[in-house]
Amino acid sequence: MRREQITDKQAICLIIIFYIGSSFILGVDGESKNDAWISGILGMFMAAPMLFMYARILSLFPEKSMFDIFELVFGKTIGKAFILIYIWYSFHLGALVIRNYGEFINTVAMPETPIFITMLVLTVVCMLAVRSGIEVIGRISASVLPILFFIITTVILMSIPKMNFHFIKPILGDGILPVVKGGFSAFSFPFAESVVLMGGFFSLKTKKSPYKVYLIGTVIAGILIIIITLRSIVILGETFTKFYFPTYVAVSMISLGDFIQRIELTVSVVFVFGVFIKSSMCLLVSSKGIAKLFNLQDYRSIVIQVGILMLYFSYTVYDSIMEMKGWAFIVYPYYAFPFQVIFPLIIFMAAEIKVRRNKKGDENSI
Amino acid sequence: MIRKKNLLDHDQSLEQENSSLVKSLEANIEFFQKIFHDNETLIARKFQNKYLPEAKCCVLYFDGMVDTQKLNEKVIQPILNTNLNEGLSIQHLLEELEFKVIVSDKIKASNDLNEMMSSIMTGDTILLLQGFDKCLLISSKGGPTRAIVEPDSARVIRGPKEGFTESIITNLTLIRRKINNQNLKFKFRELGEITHTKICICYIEGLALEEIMAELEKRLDAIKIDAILDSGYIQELIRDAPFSPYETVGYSERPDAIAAKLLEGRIAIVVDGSPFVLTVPYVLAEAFQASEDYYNNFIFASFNRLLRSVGIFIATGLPAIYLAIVTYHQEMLPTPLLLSITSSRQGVPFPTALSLFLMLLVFDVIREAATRMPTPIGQAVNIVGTLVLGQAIVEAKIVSAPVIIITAFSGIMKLLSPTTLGSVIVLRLFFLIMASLMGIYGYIFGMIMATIHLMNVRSFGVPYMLGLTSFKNHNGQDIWIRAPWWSMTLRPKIIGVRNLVRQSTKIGKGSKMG
Amino acid sequence: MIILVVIAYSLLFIFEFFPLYNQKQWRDLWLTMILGLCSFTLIALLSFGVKIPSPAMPIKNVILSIFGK
Amino acid sequence: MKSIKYLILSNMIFLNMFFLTGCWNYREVEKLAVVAGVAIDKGKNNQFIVTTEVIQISGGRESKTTSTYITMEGKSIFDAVRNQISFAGKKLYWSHTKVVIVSKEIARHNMLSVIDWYNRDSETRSDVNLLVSREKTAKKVLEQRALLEDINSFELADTLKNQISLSKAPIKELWGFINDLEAQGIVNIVPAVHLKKNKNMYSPQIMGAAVFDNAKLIGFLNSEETQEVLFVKDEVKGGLLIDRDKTNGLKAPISMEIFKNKTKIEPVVSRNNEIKFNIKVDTRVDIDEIVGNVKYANEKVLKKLSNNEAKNLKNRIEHCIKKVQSEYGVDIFGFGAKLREDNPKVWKKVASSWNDRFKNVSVNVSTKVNIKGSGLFSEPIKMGD
Repeated sequence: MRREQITDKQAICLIIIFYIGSSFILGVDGESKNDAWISGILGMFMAAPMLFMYARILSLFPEKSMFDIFELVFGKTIGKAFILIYIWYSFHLGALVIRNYGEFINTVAMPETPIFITMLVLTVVCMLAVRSGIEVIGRISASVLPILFFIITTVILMSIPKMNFHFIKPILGDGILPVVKGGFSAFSFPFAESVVLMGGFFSLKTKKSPYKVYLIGTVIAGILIIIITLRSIVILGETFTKFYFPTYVAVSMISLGDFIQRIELTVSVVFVFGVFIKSSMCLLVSSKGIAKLFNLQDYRSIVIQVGILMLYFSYTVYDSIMEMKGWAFIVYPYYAFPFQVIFPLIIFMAAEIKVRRNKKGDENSI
Repeated sequence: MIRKKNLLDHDQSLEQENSSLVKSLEANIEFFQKIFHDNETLIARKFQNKYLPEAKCCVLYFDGMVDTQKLNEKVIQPILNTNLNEGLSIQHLLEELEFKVIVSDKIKASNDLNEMMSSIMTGDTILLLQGFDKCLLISSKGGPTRAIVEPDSARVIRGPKEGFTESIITNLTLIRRKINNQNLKFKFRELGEITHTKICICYIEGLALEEIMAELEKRLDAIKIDAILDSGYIQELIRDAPFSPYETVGYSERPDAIAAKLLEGRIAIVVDGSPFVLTVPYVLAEAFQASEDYYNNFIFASFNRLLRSVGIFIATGLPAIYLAIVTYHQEMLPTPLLLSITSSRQGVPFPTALSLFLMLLVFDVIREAATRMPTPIGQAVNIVGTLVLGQAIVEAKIVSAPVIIITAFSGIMKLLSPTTLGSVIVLRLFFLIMASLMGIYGYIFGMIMATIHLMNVRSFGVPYMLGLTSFKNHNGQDIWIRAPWWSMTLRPKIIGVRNLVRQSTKIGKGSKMG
Repeated sequence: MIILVVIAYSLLFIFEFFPLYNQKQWRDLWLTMILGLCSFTLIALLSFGVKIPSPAMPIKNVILSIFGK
Repeated sequence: MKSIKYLILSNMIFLNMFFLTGCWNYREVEKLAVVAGVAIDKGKNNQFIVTTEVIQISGGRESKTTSTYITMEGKSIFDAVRNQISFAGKKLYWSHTKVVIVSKEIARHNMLSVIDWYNRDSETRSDVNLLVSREKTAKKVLEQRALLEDINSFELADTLKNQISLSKAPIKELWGFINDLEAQGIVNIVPAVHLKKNKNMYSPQIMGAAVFDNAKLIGFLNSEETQEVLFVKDEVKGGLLIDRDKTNGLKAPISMEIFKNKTKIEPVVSRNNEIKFNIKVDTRVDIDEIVGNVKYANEKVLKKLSNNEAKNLKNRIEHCIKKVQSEYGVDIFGFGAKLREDNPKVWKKVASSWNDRFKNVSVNVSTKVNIKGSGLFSEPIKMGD
């Protein structure tokens, strides 16, 4: 089979949309109130070493995905255990993202439509995309990102009259602790979630690409997220943490003249695209993982079944939106910590050792 | 199927019985008349030379296929009047006629039956001579052809006003006149088991990609069809993504457009009998390009092009967006607009979704009727359709006025780019269904699905969406806008990869700037 | 509801399993079958109104007990 | 090829859904009963009376927009709103509502009971204008016929929007009310509406403001005071300054139109933790109406006038602050919030006792009035003897 390949530009676009997907609408965290933007910056910096680590692992084994690396580094048995762990994580993450989207649509737009239907439509589209492969997802990201940028900047410009900059003050009014907590929250959602992409970025062009992609993508997405958080703060004040979907509410405040108002639907365009890319990536990675686990030739034959399972799982995972919000901000950071930090750390160390030893071995043999 | 088989059998039996000519003139004439029995357009004119009565000749041709004036003056008259007695040997009469008597640019002695058949059927004349088992094939193609006129399918205000005709040779001439270069190659082949239609693959050596060429020849070889009546047959037989509503093979009626595409490294396929010349590979962006773009001021041209692409976007999306907003997201509407739409919908029995479906259908019906009808009736259909029906439908409160406006708007927008017409109609319906299910989110998902589909489509290995996402030198300059000529120094990447340089940068720019 | 589910799954069966069968990819076919069976059981249970326990709450409890929040 | 199959498959599923279950949120516009405005009153037995102004459209060639009123009781606001279905037959549509009028009585009791549903529901929009009725019931205000528009609520919303060239009432959108309610060191003022007789009929007039202590109404400010409060809060964008120019010896009042105003509040914390506020008001005005014979083209005269005006304004503002401090004792100016923004440490210490401290916090007002023009005339109109 032809090797699938995505360009660095496409990968960067992909990672940006991956980040801004659900964090755009859910907001980065709820604890630090009007200092949430500082938390965002903090989260970004906290994530930086992790991202370096992910990129390093990927660049040690070019053209290999996360799952191939596990087997290479740990051998069959332990490798399979790791594969299983990350299948679970990406599967779960995908389900959560789909659920976020379902709750969003159900709450703000279509309360009477069953949440299952809205999620089904998203899942079907994701299945289509994943079956088309990473190349198509990458190209869609690259073609959609300019539109999203356009929407975001236009909406920000239009919301300038509604901004009250004194809402930012006092900076660090409640001390540093909530901000650090918020930073941790922002670290785990969305920045370190990009650990999932290690399963998808098997097709980057060069050895240097993972660094470039992770770095540039994270910086751009981070800046965007911080700007959006700031925007929500200066429009809504401290109450913005009370909303489930602060960005949406903030944009709904915009009214220019009599005609340009109630434009919050444009924001949901951004959200829908983001969620689509994010859950597609999760679906892709978990299907690839399962394919690797059972030594299938191609992951495409199981995409539909995995997608359907993901849909059912996301349907049963929460009972209500209250539960979702609590989970997303309180439990999730702790739950995701092993997947985002501990396991990658183990893999990283093992991989380094393995590569060094291999090199030595090669030198000796020569 | 049965008919085809019989014909083939017939051909075979002919070849087996007497596959060559004999020396008797009468027998030969009879032989031909037997082959074309019951075909009274076959004319066999017998005559002999004034001075040499042994030189009995006969010309065989199909009535209407030949240029009779040419035949009379350049073939029959010289043979009749020339003194064949002088210094001519009867043994070599055929060669003498070929070389000294007949005034024709293309003449050939032959005794190959297949060759004879194909030439007489394409309008050449067969000259039979008493005592020879060979004949002369004299080029005399003629008969009625259409004049070169401005094509209806792509009119321009500025630019060359000639279009292809049904004659393949004329078409090739038109292309050849645009590109005076020895690297312009024409490769002929015949397709169609019954019709033996001539087609010509036309490309510029050194520009066209060999992989695409090979792929094209492979696909053409695979065609086994009894008839090719128009290039549309071939278009559908060689295309990628056969189920897609999008065209993956381009076509044009304009020699200048085809020449421009050849110069970008594409390959053209000219089909005899069709004024539409095909080009491969074809990408989506070409649907928004019109040849006039390249002759007008680039700012104006860019504006037109943006208009076209936005127009297609609106044509596909507008009904769906309207439906979504009016039936799902009423909060999006400004209050006065909401009130006016409400007032226009008072007393209308059909739901908005249904009335939109119906009106789109009606618009297409009117369009179809007006296209097929003769012009005066077509105009009447238009007037009845648009004015009377539209007005009356609103008056009678069957459909609300905004729906009519939306339909008309989307209907006009879709005509901005005629090549995408089919896909726009299909896509519009698909979006409408999606929007009626899930509102604006349905529309967005429909868009994503369409995009995924477009991303998957390739035309001869070239991604269909090529260039639509890039704004850089090679690909993006000629997509959403038409960059000024002095800045388009490179051909589009991938298609024109073999020789990227279109113009030497400095000279081009310098001359413009200076 | 269950009728819809059955229709959907039979469509899936036609579009999904037959190509695999024709291509003789037995491994893929088996895996798909098993996954399909799982998902079918799930949706059937859901459509009959059986509540399927979510792993979210146990995870939450475990984490809260560890970090004692 | 494959993708087409799945396209067909998914479409078939969609179509099945379409035909079998219908579309859930699909609703035609004419089936909506669009609510333009709502008035909330207190009924008997702790019940709420909700009156909605619903737009009625008669279609046809000359469509006409009128409104009708639905009044209904309920145990809670939402209950009352839903009960209206039993009356109207249609579900009310709240996304285009422009004003919410709350009666005095309810505001005195607790505003939260009113605004929570409105803010929580996803169909209602929280950028609706909030008004407090000075009349006995809010219903009465809502049910008056509008003067210029077809629909009373829309006229009220327009009035509020054009308030910027009057500056005699604040503008408060619902989410702003909640924001200020939650914020520390500031309380709400909400525009007040009352009825005024005009040509044999009563019309609603928006003037003055209602002062809240947390979510409870504690009193009203008249239009003059409201303007002064707005000056302090830096919310003046237009309006008039009217005064007598005593220094130049004019008897008739002189009107000046405000073009631009900038107010700065600076909290000053001294060593011994005493908190003072410096308020700097900088206004740009234009003379628009003079009766009298003074030439203002003269620089000296002009300066005198502007100084006098500044002094007047200062007096007014100081008086207003005093009055608010003594009469209401709540921080409608947002001094506390300002202190919190600039000096969160000090604020933390005083936050709990801010209301008491506010009553005798000292304020230093400095005003500046710049006169930039005098309309189209450069000289006063003279009577020819």
